Amino acid sequence: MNKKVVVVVGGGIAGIEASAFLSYMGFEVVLVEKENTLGGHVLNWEKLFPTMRYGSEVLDFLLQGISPKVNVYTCCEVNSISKKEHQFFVELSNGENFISDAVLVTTGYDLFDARIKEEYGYGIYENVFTSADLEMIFTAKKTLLTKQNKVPLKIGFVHCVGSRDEKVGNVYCSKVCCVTAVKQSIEIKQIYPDSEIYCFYMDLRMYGMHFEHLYKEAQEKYGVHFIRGRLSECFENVDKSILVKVEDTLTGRPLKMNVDILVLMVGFVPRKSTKKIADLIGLENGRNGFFKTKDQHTLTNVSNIPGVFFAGCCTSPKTITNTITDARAAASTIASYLLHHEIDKRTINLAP
Amino acid sequence: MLEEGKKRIWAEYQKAVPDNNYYFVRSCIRQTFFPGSEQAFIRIIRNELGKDIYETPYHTTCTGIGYHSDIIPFETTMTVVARQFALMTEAGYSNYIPSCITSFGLYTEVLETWHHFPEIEAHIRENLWKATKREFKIPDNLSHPSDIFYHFRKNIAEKAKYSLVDIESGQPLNVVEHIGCHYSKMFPGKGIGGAEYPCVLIGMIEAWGGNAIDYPERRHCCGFGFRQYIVQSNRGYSVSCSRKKFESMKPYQPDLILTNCPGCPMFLDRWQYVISEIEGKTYGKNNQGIPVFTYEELAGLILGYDPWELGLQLHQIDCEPLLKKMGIKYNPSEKYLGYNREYIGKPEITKNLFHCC
Amino acid sequence: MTQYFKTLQEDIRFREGLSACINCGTCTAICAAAEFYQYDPRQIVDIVQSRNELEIEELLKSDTIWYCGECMSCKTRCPRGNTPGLVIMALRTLSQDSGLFIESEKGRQQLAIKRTIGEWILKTGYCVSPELINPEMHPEQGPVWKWEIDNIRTLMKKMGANYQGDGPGALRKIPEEALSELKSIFDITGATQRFEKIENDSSKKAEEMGLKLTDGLDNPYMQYIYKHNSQNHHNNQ
Amino acid sequence: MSFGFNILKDRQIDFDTNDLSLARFLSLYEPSFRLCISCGGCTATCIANHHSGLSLRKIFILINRGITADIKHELDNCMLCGKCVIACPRGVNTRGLILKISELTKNSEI
Repeated sequence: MNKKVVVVVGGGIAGIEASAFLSYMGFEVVLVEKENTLGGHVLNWEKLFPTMRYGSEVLDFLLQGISPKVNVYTCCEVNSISKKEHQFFVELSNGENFISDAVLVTTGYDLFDARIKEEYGYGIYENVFTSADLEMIFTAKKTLLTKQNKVPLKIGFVHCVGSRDEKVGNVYCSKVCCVTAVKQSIEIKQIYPDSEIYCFYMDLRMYGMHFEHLYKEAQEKYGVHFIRGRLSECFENVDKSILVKVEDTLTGRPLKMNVDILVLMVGFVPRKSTKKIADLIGLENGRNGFFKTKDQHTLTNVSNIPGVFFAGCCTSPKTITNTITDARAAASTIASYLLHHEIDKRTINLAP
Repeated sequence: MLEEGKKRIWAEYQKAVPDNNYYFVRSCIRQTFFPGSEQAFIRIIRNELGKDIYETPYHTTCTGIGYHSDIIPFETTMTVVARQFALMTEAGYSNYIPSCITSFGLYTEVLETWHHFPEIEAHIRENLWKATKREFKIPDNLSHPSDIFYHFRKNIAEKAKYSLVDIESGQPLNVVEHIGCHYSKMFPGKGIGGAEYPCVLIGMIEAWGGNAIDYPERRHCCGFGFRQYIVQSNRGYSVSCSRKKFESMKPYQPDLILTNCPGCPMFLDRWQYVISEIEGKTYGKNNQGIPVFTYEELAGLILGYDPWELGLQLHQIDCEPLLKKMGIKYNPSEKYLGYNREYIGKPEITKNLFHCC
Repeated sequence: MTQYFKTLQEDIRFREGLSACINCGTCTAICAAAEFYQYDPRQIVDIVQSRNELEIEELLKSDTIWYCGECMSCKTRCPRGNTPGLVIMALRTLSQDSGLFIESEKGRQQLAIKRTIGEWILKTGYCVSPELINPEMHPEQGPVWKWEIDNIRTLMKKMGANYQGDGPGALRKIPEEALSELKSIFDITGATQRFEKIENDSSKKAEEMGLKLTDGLDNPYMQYIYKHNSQNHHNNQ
Repeated sequence: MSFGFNILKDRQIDFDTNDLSLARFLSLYEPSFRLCISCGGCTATCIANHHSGLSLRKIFILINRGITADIKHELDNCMLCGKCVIACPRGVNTRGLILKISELTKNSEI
């Protein structure tokens, strides 16, 4: 009997980890990544919450699972997929064709384009940064300075940029931004102990293990300030500092403040190519534009098309920890599907 | 500030502005305080741009000020708006051009309401029929006169005799713009440039040679606030809002404030006087104050119209220092002459503001 | 049992202005009224969405709902697509319809607005016109305005206006037919009724306060509501 | 001349000019002061709150915003029973802070 083949679309951490497990389970794996290197967004994150471990360490660990048994195609995209009976005919942009028995979609997410929140002036006011910009500065081992090369003494963090916001069409929570703001605040305090940092938030969602601990440390050890109010608008002053306007909802009064740097905590949005891939094979998108899983509680790696599976952030925003777990779950779900395990036949009344 | 970022947004918010055949509707506040501006608008549209513009004596207020000071029910306002549309329909026009920003915002609100709730439109049609036996068509286009000047800003520039430049230094003038709140804050897609970075006035400033400057309280309301100005004891709110704007624009040393709202130019002008009386504080160089113009006054000036026919003598802040800076030729002695060139006396001199003559 | 919330929900502006508020304060942060008055649109919306009839009644009787300037800056920003300004407009309508507006200093001012703007609309066809902006009631208009009013005819002619004339143009006399159409619209759409309600409730209040209220603007009650400021509105703490 | 109205003072909390000295002092003197998350547990349990409206949550916030004029007057209502210490989920030494704030406001008439 021929070895069963799985095509994995997307070489971020979900694609890497799922490919690794699937290959060690004995399947032939084709991993397709459109960039020239595997790793996805994690390549751009220097230190990770809540441990402050380097992102590269996690990636190194995951890549140890990619043995020669995984056929990796970088700089490559899926041109077409068609299904005949139980098999998928997959054509890649490099001209190669595969017949696969299952497809795993791990296309991940895009960061929210902060320019859409016009009133925050990203791309207009020079000292408005995004959380991703900050991370790039850290990863490149550059010094964080204002665009006028001044040491920033007052820094503001704006939570929920592109998340929980009907104005931009994203009503969901991106999950990782709250704790990322806390992490980045601490990192700045470590570089500039005399700086003052203010986080503007609606709710602080410290749901993960140790997140609350990190939050408490930011307050107690580093003196980071938290102001409950969503940023309404900001503006560039004549000296290029940024004037922010927010309601301090706990005193019930409007509040203004000039900061040297304003950091926008950008959320997750469905990757641009999500729609394209959905159209290729007829996958369903959910209300928020991420791929729709068959069931919200149980069939979280299963799509509306038998043989097509999901892992990672292509179905919803997730932390790195959750993404890795999800990838492993997808691998075992695919294995039971391909090997016709009894467990694959379980049913549930699908949630509306 | 990174201009490319703004240009990207401007490109996103460009609305359709008709090229001709305008049905013009007066503004309560503008015709009272700036009759020369409405006159200049019609003159420029007809004589400089050669377009057709029509107005009927039968139109009235849209009731906007009454509606926004809460004495007029929404249903009444919608029916009055329907009557205005009926007059347009009867005149055979479909491009509705309300001179007032409060009206522009209100018409937009009413049209949006009808669009989303057709049963309300049907009810208002019944009301109108009952009250006036009139019927109406929804306008094909609703544009504000400032949209039209933005649309033709380059044509106006081609005919201009002056530009927004300091003739001594050759440097462009620093112009601050103030957009009426109801222009695009309620419906960002209805205003040129959107709600956060409207470019309807910036486009004119730049096309006419000036340097548009952006300052932190640009988006702040002038403080009209309807009932907050209408009732005397509330006017502290109104003056304080304007004051906030003046303080914020001060570091940029503006030569001029350009507005597209009916009330704003009057308030930004008068509150400078009030602040100078109450606090002894003045803005602009040498206690001159910062002149506040409507876009028609500015267009008229660069086209070489007589400043006293435009009505610049009706401003509390003297315009002469700016006219001199721009090298505009004018006759100072005609400022205080009436229609038949009779001398009509001068306004009383104020305590702290500079007066030119 | 009062039915304030239910009545508010009948107002299209209320339904459009409020789905569920998350109390983020985006509105208050840029609210001009919140900068100068003891006023927080977020809290008002929160009270209203609590559906607490007693608290809503307190609002309807309070100065609070009259602080908003209806600039609508709040509409641009709300992450839930709400418009606190529209909620305020619905509350003000209800405060007048229920007669509770006379219970507050700022609410009582509605009579002053009705007797100026409201009556001017029916008399002239416009909300304002020069002869109605009396320099004595409007000292802030400055000496230039007094000069303009003193020379109104010749100045208006110079500006190209058709002051009180027939035919089109700025400040023209609006034809009687147009004014009578306006009046019949007011009669059938509720404006006349609201005007009467404001007048009647104000008369009662004037009597209760021992201030004489007669026609026009020059009477003690009118002058009081137009000029009186208890200075209790701006507490900075 | 009188216009019948006044220019109003801005109610905005201005973080560029407000006096944060008390907040800074307390953060050093009693670092648990920084840990308050404004949950209101203290206020909900406070006996004095029932008769005087005293709100420790609000007082802490006001100190952090540099608005300290009325604090002494409000804290006079506290009976130092210490229930708030037990209620606090973040381990803030509320009673100790009240004593210190009272002492400081008494001495310097903040």
